[in-house]
Amino acid sequence: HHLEAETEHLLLDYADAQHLSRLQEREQIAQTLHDSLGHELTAAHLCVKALDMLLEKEDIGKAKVSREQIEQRLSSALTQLKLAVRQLEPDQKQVERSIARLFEEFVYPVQYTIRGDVALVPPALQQVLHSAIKEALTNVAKHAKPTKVNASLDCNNTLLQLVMENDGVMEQKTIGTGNGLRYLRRRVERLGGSMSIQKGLQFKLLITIPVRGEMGL
Amino acid sequence: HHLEAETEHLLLDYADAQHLSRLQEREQIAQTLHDSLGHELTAAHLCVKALDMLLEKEDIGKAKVSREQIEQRLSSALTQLKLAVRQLEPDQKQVERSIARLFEEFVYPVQYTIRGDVALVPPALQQVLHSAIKEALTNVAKHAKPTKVNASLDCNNTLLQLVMENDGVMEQKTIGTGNGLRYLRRRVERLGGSMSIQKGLQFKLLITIPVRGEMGL
Amino acid sequence: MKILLVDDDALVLESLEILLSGDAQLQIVGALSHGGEALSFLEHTQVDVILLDIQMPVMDGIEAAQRIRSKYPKVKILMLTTFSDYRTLHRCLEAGASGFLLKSDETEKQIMTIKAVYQGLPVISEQALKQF
Ligand SMILES: Nc1ncnc2c1ncn2[C@@H]1O[C@H](COP(=O)(O)OP(=O)(O)OP(=O)(O)O)[C@@H](O)[C@H]1O
Ligand SMILES: Nc1ncnc2c1ncn2[C@@H]1O[C@H](COP(=O)(O)OP(=O)(O)OP(=O)(O)O)[C@@H](O)[C@H]1O
Ligand SMILES: [K+]
Ligand SMILES: [Mg+2]
Ligand SMILES: [Mg+2]
Ligand SMILES: [Mg+2]
Repeated sequence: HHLEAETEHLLLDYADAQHLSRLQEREQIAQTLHDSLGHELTAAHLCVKALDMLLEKEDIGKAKVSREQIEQRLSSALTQLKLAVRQLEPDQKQVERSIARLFEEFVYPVQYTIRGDVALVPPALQQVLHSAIKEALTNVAKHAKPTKVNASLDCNNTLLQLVMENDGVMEQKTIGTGNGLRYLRRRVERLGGSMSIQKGLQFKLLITIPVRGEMGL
Repeated sequence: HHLEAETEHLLLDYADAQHLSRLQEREQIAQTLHDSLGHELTAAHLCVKALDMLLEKEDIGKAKVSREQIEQRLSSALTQLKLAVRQLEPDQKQVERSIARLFEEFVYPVQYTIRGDVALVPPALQQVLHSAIKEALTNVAKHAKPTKVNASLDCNNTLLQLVMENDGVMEQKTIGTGNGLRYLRRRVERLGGSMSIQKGLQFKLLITIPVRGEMGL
Repeated sequence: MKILLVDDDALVLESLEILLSGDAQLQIVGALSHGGEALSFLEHTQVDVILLDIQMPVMDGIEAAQRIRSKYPKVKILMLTTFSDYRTLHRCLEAGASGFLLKSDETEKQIMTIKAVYQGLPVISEQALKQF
């Protein structure tokens, strides 16, 4: 249970890191917005105020030049806003792609299917899902010489289910010394889910987590 | 070195969690920007185009009204951008407050001083600093029955220094079984810093990390 | 009083020049596009207050402020900002600026700030800093 302490320790730290990372990301975006959009808008705004003087003097020629400049700045500001928003919005498919990539870049070929829309799963579940797949694949590489690896992921309104299976289980001298699965189980259970393992000629990992929030109602 | 593996494992997972948290934060900000700022800017842009017609017709009276409207839209857009940026920026005092709170909410009274401006320290250092204080305080609670706990934090242009000291060190059967300090040392050294520990009647932890980037030049 | 404008955006320069010249007491003696030009300009022309943009190529506002402060300690420096973050503002004050001029502020308010700084009045309080 010394290990338990160590893990607990890191898990706490984990939450802090997530929080601080958010703060840092926000700070960076703020900087970009300030520098690009803020600059264009401020210039346009100053020019609109100066235009007032020109109209007072009925200097139509200069007023036209000034208006033209304002239009250009606003076009540019709009383009930059669009860009900023697009950059900020995570691509809907990003989560699914990053999961697909885990399977595709694995050292052994993985036969996988993804049903439902992973992007609609609440963020906390996406995080655990990602960790679960990484752990499971790392385990396959460490503890098996597989001829087949199967993975199936189902996301629907109420349930998230991950099944991963492989053959070629290697014999081991030491058993139960690892922590990956124990640590994973703890995270799954914190979200009200369950995890089961079957070990024989095949190794099978099954994770089920209820979906609440944005997706389930 | 089994523990090493466990820690390494969690550290990797850690990075994933940080990344995903960032993605989630961005999505929310994007929505806000799109809705509030986008609307004002588009309206101002349309109005600037209409102003072109008025200037062509040399209708100074209507041109003045139109210009006034553009100015209002741009002021409002700037205010909204400013708000967005300010919301994104971590509150200057937030870091210092969260550190002060660690000390103040500790089970034993802590005599602490903070010199310099923690908010000016680069984010990566802030993260480690926060973890370091948490670990040090947890250790005091676990391994000592202190009559005094002193902490001093110094931030200047070149160096970040944390000193924490307590008396009441308890005798221990097992020694060197913990990982908190080892894990902390690793993070400190990754940032080019150093950590030293003195154990006798008093327990003293000293962490020094060089400050680069925005603050030092 | 003699005012020098420094900003790499020509539109900002032109607009500020039009707006600030509206006040009879302010005389715009130059409109330049970076810190290096400002330093050369100061060698031959007397200036009371410099309005200095922060982000500029060649020599940015922070560096320019430091150099002007050490070489021409009597010249007052106001940094021109969009709305800046805490760290930037802190660096500007450290570099020797007396305060800030928000580019988006009302012209009257900008003119008041310039006059105040010219008279040596404090224009940046802790309170004002918190408002950014
Ligand atoms: N895909 C698999 N194929 C065969 N055996 C597995 C597989 N996954 C896990 N095991 C067995 O289950 C044990 C526990 O796995 P766990 O992930 O908890 O620990 P570990 O991988 O040994 O170490 P750690 O994950 O802490 O680095 C392994 O030691 C191994 O015996
Ligand atoms: N403030 C302290 N007062 C007295 N002894 C301490 C103090 N901090 C650390 N120690 C001693 O140093 C050892 C190592 O500390 P470390 O934080 O690395 O491990 P731990 O606290 O025992 O376990 P872990 O942090 O992994 O949960 C402790 O076991 C304890 O003997
Ligand atoms: K600026
Ligand atoms: Mg494992
Ligand atoms: Mg400890
Ligand atoms: Mg500029």
